[in-house]
Amino acid sequence: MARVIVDVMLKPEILDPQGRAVMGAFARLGVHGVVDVRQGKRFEITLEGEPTDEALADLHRMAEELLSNPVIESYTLRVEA
Amino acid sequence: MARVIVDVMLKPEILDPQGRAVMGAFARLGVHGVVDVRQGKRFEITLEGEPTDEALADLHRMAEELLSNPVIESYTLRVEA
Amino acid sequence: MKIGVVTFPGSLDDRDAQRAVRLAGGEPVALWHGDDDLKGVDAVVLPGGFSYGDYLRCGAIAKFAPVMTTIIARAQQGLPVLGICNGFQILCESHLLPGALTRNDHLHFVCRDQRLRMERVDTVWTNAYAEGEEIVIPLKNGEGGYVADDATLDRLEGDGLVVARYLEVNPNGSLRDIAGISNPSGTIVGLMPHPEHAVESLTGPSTDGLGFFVSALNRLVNA
Amino acid sequence: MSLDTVGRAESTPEAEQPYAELGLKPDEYERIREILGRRPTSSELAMYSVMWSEHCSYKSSKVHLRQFGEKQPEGGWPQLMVGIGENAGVVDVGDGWAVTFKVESHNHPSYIEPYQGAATGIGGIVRDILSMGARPLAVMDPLRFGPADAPDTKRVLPGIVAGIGGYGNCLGLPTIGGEVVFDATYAGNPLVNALCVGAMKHEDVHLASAKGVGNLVILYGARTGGDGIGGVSVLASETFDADGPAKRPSVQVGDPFMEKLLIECTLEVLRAGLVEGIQDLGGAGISCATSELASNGEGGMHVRLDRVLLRDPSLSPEEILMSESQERMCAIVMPGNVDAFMEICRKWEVEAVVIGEVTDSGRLTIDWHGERVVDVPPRTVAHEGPVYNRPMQRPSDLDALQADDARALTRPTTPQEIRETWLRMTGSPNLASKKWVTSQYDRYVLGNTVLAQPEDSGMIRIDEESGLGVAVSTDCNGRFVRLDPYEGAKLALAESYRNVAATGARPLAVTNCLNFGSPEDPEVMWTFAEAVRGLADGCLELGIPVTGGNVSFYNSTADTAILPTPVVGVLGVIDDVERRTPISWGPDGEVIYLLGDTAEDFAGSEWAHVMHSHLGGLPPRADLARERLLADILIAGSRDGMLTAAHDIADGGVAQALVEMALGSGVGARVWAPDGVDAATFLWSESPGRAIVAVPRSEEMRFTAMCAARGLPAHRIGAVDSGLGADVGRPGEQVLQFGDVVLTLAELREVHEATFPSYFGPALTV
Ligand SMILES: Nc1ncnc2c1ncn2[C@@H]1O[C@H](COP(=O)(O)OP(=O)(O)O)[C@@H](O)[C@H]1O
Ligand SMILES: [Mg+2]
Repeated sequence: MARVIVDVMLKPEILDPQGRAVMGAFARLGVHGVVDVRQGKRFEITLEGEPTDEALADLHRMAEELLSNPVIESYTLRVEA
Repeated sequence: MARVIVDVMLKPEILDPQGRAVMGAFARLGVHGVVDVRQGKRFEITLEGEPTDEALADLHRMAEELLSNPVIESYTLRVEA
Repeated sequence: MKIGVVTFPGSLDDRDAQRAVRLAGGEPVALWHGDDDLKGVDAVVLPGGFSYGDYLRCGAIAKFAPVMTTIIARAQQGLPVLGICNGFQILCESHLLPGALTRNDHLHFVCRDQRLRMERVDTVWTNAYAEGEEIVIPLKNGEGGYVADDATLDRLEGDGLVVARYLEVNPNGSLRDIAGISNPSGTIVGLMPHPEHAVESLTGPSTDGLGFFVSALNRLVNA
Repeated sequence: MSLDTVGRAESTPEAEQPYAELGLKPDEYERIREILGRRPTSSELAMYSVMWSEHCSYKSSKVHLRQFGEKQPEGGWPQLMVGIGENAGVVDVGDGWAVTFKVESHNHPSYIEPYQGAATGIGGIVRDILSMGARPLAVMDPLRFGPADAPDTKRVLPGIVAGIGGYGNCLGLPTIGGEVVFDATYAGNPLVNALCVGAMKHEDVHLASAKGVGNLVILYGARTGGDGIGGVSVLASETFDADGPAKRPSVQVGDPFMEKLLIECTLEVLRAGLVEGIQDLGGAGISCATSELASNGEGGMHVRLDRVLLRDPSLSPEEILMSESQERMCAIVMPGNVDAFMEICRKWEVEAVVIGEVTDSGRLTIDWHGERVVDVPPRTVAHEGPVYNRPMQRPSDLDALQADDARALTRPTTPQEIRETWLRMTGSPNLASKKWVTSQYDRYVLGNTVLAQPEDSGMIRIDEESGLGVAVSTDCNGRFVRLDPYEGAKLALAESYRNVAATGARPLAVTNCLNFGSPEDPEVMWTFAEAVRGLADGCLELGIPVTGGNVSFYNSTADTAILPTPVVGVLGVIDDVERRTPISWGPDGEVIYLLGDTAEDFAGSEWAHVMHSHLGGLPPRADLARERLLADILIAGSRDGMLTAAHDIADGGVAQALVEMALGSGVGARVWAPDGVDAATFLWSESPGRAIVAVPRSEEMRFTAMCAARGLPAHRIGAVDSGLGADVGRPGEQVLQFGDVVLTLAELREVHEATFPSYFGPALTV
């Protein structure tokens, strides 16, 4: 059993209304010194067996085509220790 | 400038329709050997200065009260190296 | 009888809630999220919409608005509060009601005329209905799936705090088909469907929604 | 690279400039040099290139669109308050109320990023309506897609629908209608048109002009980022090659929450009388807003571009000028009113900043940190762009196409054939239930929706006291336009007009979105010109003006142009929305009348398309005098309470209209064909100028007498009958019976509603 984490974030140049809303709330709640907030998605994927190269290649494909929208998002994939 | 990451995931006992939908898509797209997928939120918070104890205390409070809903979600917070 | 309707940034059904109060014979009073003064209202409606865009979590940010600080305090002392859709989400986020509302199980926003069974009819907001009465009012939400742990659900059922249940279809995956709940004293009610959109036969599927507002006025008059 | 100032441009006349990359032709670049008497600075080049793009300058369509203004009755249009040229036209609907509406395209962005493309399409048209001073009240979404079973349609359609819903729902505007049409020619080039309608009191109408020397220019709303830079000229002026999604320019992301704040904030500053002129920022962003405002006003403006609030501080002046960041507006405010204006912005948590002031210099000058980067005559940017009289040629295949007569196609005759055809048509993608789409849209918000999909028109109440309301419909059968663009455009207009009248509203005004292929293709250009001519003539005949619209060219993939698709929106007014006529008949006993004449009109019909994959022949002629008569009857019938239901007949003919009326009410009916009309023609011909009405028996005499007196053919073709099931051996069931053909409403509903989920996955459509 291995655990793979895929993080999907909007590309930096793309507007992130969600992050902006959180920033606004921080300010109203008296939390200062925060210069930026970005909100993205986190996927925790549990594999049956070991994270073989094929398995990871598959997941990279999924991260690229399904979990993220390459037009506006970028992803990172890592096997959790 | 420090970067703080807050991950928010649904508690294991709470149904995660999005994760389930991803699982389903995996199967249809011929990706096998995946036993579970959970989808959560990832927040990338950029601080002006150093992650002082007060700053982190503030963010823990935010993660607890704002970024997550303790009724259904749990969070982890870490300062990015 | 004055019923306040709160407008948060991103509230959408606030005018509709005011109209419903008026048609029920009450006096709607506009309350502003940034103002902690309740202007002497006898009850409060938290209307539907997408407060603060609902980007983070529905109702998550609205609960911190100045007006909510007052409403939470007063509600705990018995001020009647009806939360509709986003308002229900705010009530849960504020812990005035148990549980939470999550993404619809089918992952789509859904707008439909929804049949409900009224189950608790002794609350401030539902006393105009008969127990077991079936009504049809609009439902429109993307995150309307009611969830809570089994203990909480059992307590809600056991204490008869379930106000309304979905009939025919469960439109969002709500546990035990729960469409609305109340606090034990029946002053606070949260409801996912929209009674304020069923107050005129011209613009709604029925006028079944009027009862929620009439109920409050009845209770307030007789109080 | 160091700042390209006006001084620098003068001192380095021969510097190479990337005008071609920016979409400018050599002669256009030369003309800019002539206008300025020097080479443009890079900022000026950015402005001209984006403002002279097809999308912003209408350089290929202008010469044709003129007809909309020229073809008007003696003394002009009585109902028209603001005509073409503003962000949207405005018509007088009585009681001191004015209504504005407009349809616009967001086709190419929606192909590249379906969700955001469609979402920002809604955002853009809503700001156009808002900028007239109106409160936006409802939206509609005419959509076109490739085949329902094409993989790319599966990618594009759900995203576009989610985007429209995601933005419109969060913005708090009901979606009250639209279209979903599939055709192979839209594969790789879907059409996403968005319509918004808004209302205001006469005195609240505002225009986009910078009046009053010394008045200040305020930019407010979202911050400016690198969104869709050059999006207008690049996205809207280039064709996709097969590997479409491969080339991906920066996509604009919409923030409906910000737009909602922008609406409330804008209406509050307008109603407080703090605004002299106002303009939305759409395509071409600040370039468009500043040059149009200046050109429409005193003629001059000075802007300090470094004052613009940025999301991305690294943006250059050129990028800031071209940025298409969403949810921004520009207002002209008297100096004395600025504090009050800012106060209201603060209340709504909307950022605002003074970026310049109105001058009478006749120039638009823009400084960047004290250095002059733009110094141009604003008219040359905004209104005196290039105008092309493009070569036109009648499509070489048109004669062959028109000769291929659809009347020759084999028609179903036996009860079995008719039954099978009926079921197959009912479930075909273009006729199937659109609930999968529309159940994702909020149709209740604002509490004034009187009619919404699947009715003939969307109808909203604009005055709660008097019940005054408006109805809007959009339509276009692109196959008709392909077969005969002049008649086809008239037919689109006629259908939309008929749909409005069917609800009891009196048609008043027209908007349109002309979706075509490349204007550089003479055959496309000829088709476009014919369609515009037909539309302009049709509007004159019907007595309703075109108040605004939009042109979208370059809708083609490498090998195919889309069906020419001039989407026509008609707006009508109804004195009391209580009088509206729905499409659902019932409860029981009414008689069913077919109004109008039925001919063997199969050319371009849905029947020919579905059953024979055939496109050919001559489409029916649009008899607009007949359409007017039919409309009069439908409106009178509604006003005098003679009708319980009315339904326009178009795609799928009488058969489809009957199915929709029956399914809407859940009550069956017995129907028969008028004398001398064969079954297939009766059921599936698409002759225009027709409607089906349900008349209570108590009103039958009065209604038929009215039709006879006015000379409108009215054929008694059936009766609503909830008890029919028993007679035909289906006790307890509601059925449609046509001779020996018996269809239960249950089986019709099943095929009608199963189609979309089968292609696009389960959704809560029940
Ligand atoms: N097909 C058309 N029919 C009528 N008016 C049109 C059409 N296309 C564009 N227009 C008008 O031309 C003017 C400029 O259009 P456009 O630049 O798209 O306005 P905006 O930038 O405000 O959306 C508007 O008044 C618009 O209504
Ligand atoms: Mg505009």
